[in-house]
Amino acid sequence: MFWHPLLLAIISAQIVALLLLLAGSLTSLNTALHWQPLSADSRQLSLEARAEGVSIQGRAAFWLSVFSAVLLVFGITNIFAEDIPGAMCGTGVCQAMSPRGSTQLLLYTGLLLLLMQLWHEMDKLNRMLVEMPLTDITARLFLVIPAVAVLTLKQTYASFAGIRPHQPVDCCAVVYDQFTTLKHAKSILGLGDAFWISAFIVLSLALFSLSVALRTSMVDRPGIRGLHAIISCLWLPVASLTLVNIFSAYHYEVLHHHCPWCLFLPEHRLVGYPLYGALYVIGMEGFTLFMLPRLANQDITVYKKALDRCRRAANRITFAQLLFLIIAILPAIVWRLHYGVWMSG
Amino acid sequence: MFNTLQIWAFRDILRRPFESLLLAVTLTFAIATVGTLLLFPRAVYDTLTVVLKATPSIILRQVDPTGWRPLPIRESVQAATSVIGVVSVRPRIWGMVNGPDGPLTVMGVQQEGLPEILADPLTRLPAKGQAIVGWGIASHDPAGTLPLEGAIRQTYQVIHRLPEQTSMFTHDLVLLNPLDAQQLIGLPQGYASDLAIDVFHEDEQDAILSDLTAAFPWPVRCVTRRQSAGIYAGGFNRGRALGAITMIPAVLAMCLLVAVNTRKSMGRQSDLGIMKAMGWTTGDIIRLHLYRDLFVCLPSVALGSCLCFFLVYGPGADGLAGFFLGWDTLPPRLYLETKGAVTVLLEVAGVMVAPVMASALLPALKAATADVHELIEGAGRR
Amino acid sequence: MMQVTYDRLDKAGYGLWAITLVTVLACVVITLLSLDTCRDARQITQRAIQTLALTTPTIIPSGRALRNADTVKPAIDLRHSPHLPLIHFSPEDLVISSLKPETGDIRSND
Amino acid sequence: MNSKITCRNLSVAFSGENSRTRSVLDNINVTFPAGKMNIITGPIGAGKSTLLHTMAGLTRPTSGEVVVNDQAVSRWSGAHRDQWRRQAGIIFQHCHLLHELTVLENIMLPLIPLGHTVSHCRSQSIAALKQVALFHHAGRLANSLSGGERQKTAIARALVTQPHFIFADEPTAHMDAENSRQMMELLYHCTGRNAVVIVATHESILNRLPGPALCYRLENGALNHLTD
Repeated sequence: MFWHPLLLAIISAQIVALLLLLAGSLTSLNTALHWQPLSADSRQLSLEARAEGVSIQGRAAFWLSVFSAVLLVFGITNIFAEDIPGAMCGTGVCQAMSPRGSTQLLLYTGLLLLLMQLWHEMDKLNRMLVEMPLTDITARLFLVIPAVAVLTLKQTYASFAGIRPHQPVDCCAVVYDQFTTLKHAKSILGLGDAFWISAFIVLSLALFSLSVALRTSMVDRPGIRGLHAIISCLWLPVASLTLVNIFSAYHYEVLHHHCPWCLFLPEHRLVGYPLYGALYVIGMEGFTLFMLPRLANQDITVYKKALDRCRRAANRITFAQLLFLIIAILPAIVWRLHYGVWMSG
Repeated sequence: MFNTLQIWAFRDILRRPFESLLLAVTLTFAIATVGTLLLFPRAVYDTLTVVLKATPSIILRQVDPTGWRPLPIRESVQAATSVIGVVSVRPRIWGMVNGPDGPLTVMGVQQEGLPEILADPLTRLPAKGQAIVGWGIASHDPAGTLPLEGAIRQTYQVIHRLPEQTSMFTHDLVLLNPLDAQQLIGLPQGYASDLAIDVFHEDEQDAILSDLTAAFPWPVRCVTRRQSAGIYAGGFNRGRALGAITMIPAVLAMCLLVAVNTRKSMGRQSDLGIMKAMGWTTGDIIRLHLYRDLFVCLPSVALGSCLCFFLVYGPGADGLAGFFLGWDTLPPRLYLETKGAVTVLLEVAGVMVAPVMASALLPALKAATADVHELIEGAGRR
Repeated sequence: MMQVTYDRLDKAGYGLWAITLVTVLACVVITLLSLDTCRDARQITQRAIQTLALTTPTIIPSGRALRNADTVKPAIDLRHSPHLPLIHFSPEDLVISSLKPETGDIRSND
Repeated sequence: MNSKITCRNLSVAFSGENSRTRSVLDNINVTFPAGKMNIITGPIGAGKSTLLHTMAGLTRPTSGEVVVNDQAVSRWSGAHRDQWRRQAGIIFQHCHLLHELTVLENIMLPLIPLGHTVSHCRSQSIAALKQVALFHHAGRLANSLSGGERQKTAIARALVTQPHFIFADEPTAHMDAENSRQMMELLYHCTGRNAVVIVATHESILNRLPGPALCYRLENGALNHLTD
């Protein structure tokens, strides 16, 4: 078992969040089953009162989950590596956890945040209006979350329990063993750097244009929202792959060091935080932008508020994308200006 | 600078000043204690991490089924230097012997020159029968002699002490002439305890191990600098985690006290009911209590952190190290590393401040979301 | 002429300034302590380590298993210290013992 | 705009001992207009305070709605209901002052969260205190006041924000005849600025009202309109 005070803080935050979610689940179940907004009978009024309590509990659980996720990333990237012989960054920590355990942990944490973010946005929208017209939908969504929270907590424990602190790891080997030949190192999924750079540029331009269009458009454009969702889904993996496989070389000043976690180290000016933070914002806001109007289309007032929120989401996506592009590409441009060639020739 | 709600929050504290003062004092000392317990090992660890960077890249030892074996110096140096990437190989003669008051680490000094920084106190290397000792080794004999017992029993003349600032590594060290050291430890002539190897590139430490192992005709075991650092870090952080776990009941008890206190003090809950009836929103009430708690917690956190910094990095460090590690003669020189200090602040925030703030806010939140009539009814019954 | 006040909000305002001052002073002390990071001691220690090829810090007394943590496996070596008594190792020894050899309480089994 | 407050099928029941529920208000339908004094009378324990509290948003009805200007405020979610209460001034039967605060601070209480400066809150509260002729006690702690003085303080506190809706529960119970008359005149003055004023009181005061009023009687959970 791996012991660290920060891990205690992560697990305790997750447990408190889960307890809050479980406490709210019963009311959410009742709300999902018996919600009748047109009635003013005692059961409905009692449900309305209790639904407000669930909203507060859910918000507390949301912020606790965000806090624990931030601590988890901070721990994996900057703290836990020092307790594991041979680990220099998050790759070593993930290697110590077993690749499957670490992937599942990150997936569950991401999924939990995604669902909670959507619930949080729906709840905010719901509370803006005096009648709380989205209460039954938010209650149904809320019922899904505790299951994912349980899985996340279980996986957090399982992943860290699997670490043998005295067993050395070799994180550089993990990074360099990904490819057997130089040709292999120069390609991603069998396709060359040129293809991925072109795809990144095209998708970035498309995402940027669509975000600006959604930001400035005064009318509802469901088609553009759908297209935006598709482009976001394509842009995120392409951006991650090009960042790790191509642009990171200019941050590390070493070719073919395809490590995502080293970007979070102080030696590389902690650029991983703004870079992956921007990816997180784009993912979350893109999901909100796509889902929110679909879930809030019952009532015209709430739909209008949802569209306002979508415009703000498009705005945030634009800024996050610009931040990502500046931080990811600037060192490459500086390198090119300084040395007159690209690193890969 | 302060808005009306903030001023009102402080006025609210003045309604029951002694309870707030008591909470502030308790919190200050609790944060100082918890912070010190977490920060001190962290500071020791950070200090070690920094100085360990100066240690040899690899330590190579000969092993057989019973454990370590002495290495023949000439053959092993030859074998190690034949590996590409090895920059320097230094055989070390060291071991543990009995001193007058307990075990000591004896080391044979072999190098020709000493760096300037050490040369000042050490005008010469120990000749036969002489010793240079670390700061923690007291010589009982007024003539400055040190009796040691290993393979032989011998008394040495103490000619110098190692600089006090280096105590972190040299506290219990006795430097002897290599021949004296070999005799005392029981190493045969021409044999060393192990090899200290430096490699060209830091990242090659791990990669070079297989080459090194293959270069020797007998089984060897290598420990890299990174592994050593990991061993210490693991120990310290496990210790800190255990410390944090043992603190949990204390923190919980404190949270309970704070919650009960908060409930009692503002939570004559009718006050909240009256405020809501007078047009205060739930947000206003939460903000009021957040300010109230901040005005008590913020100076407490600052003072508590200041106290724990004073104890760990400041003039209080001597006493603390004496208390924890019995470093009576060793004023430890602990270094502040930003990452370590930030981690401890986060841990203290996670373990102490957040639960205390939560326990103070939860009754307020509960009351703020409750039915106003029920809160005021409570006042009626009072 | 002293102004008559019917509330204690002015007093509360002064109180707020007082706690701000205390907090700022504490932060200043923390900053000052942080600036003094004993860099000279760090350098001289590093030189000593390099010169003498030292590997293990003395935070745990001689003769303890963890004093040379990297030599613990595969077995605690007694060949480097063949004439030492066998150490009875216990966690409380670690906690209460002194680095100072003359006060170090080392219990032996023989 | 002419404000009004309407109770629509309003019922309130409290859970009593042995898990039995006690019905206090039963299916009440009534509209209280602005610009007029509305007086609710009834025997002790008839539910006058409960009706006022339910309309003021201090308690939720068991069923039915309180509608203000066509909005069912009683069903609004917490944050919105908090905002609704800002439009209401409430005078409690038991005054409910904060005892460790001075009289002036008690009157400042509703002004603090509105974002005004301390000096603005202070001057507005002093003006309200002068209205109820209690300025000479401004610096005293609330717990050192007599019953009548406490009620005057509570009235000043309810009126300091000049609310559109005033709910007064036995506002003159501890006052002598002269002070009662003065305070009722003050409430009548509020109807002049088109506020909805609802006063729950004993029947004995009906003969001594300084002006016209709409009178209701609450008995056995039902509210009946008396003559104007």
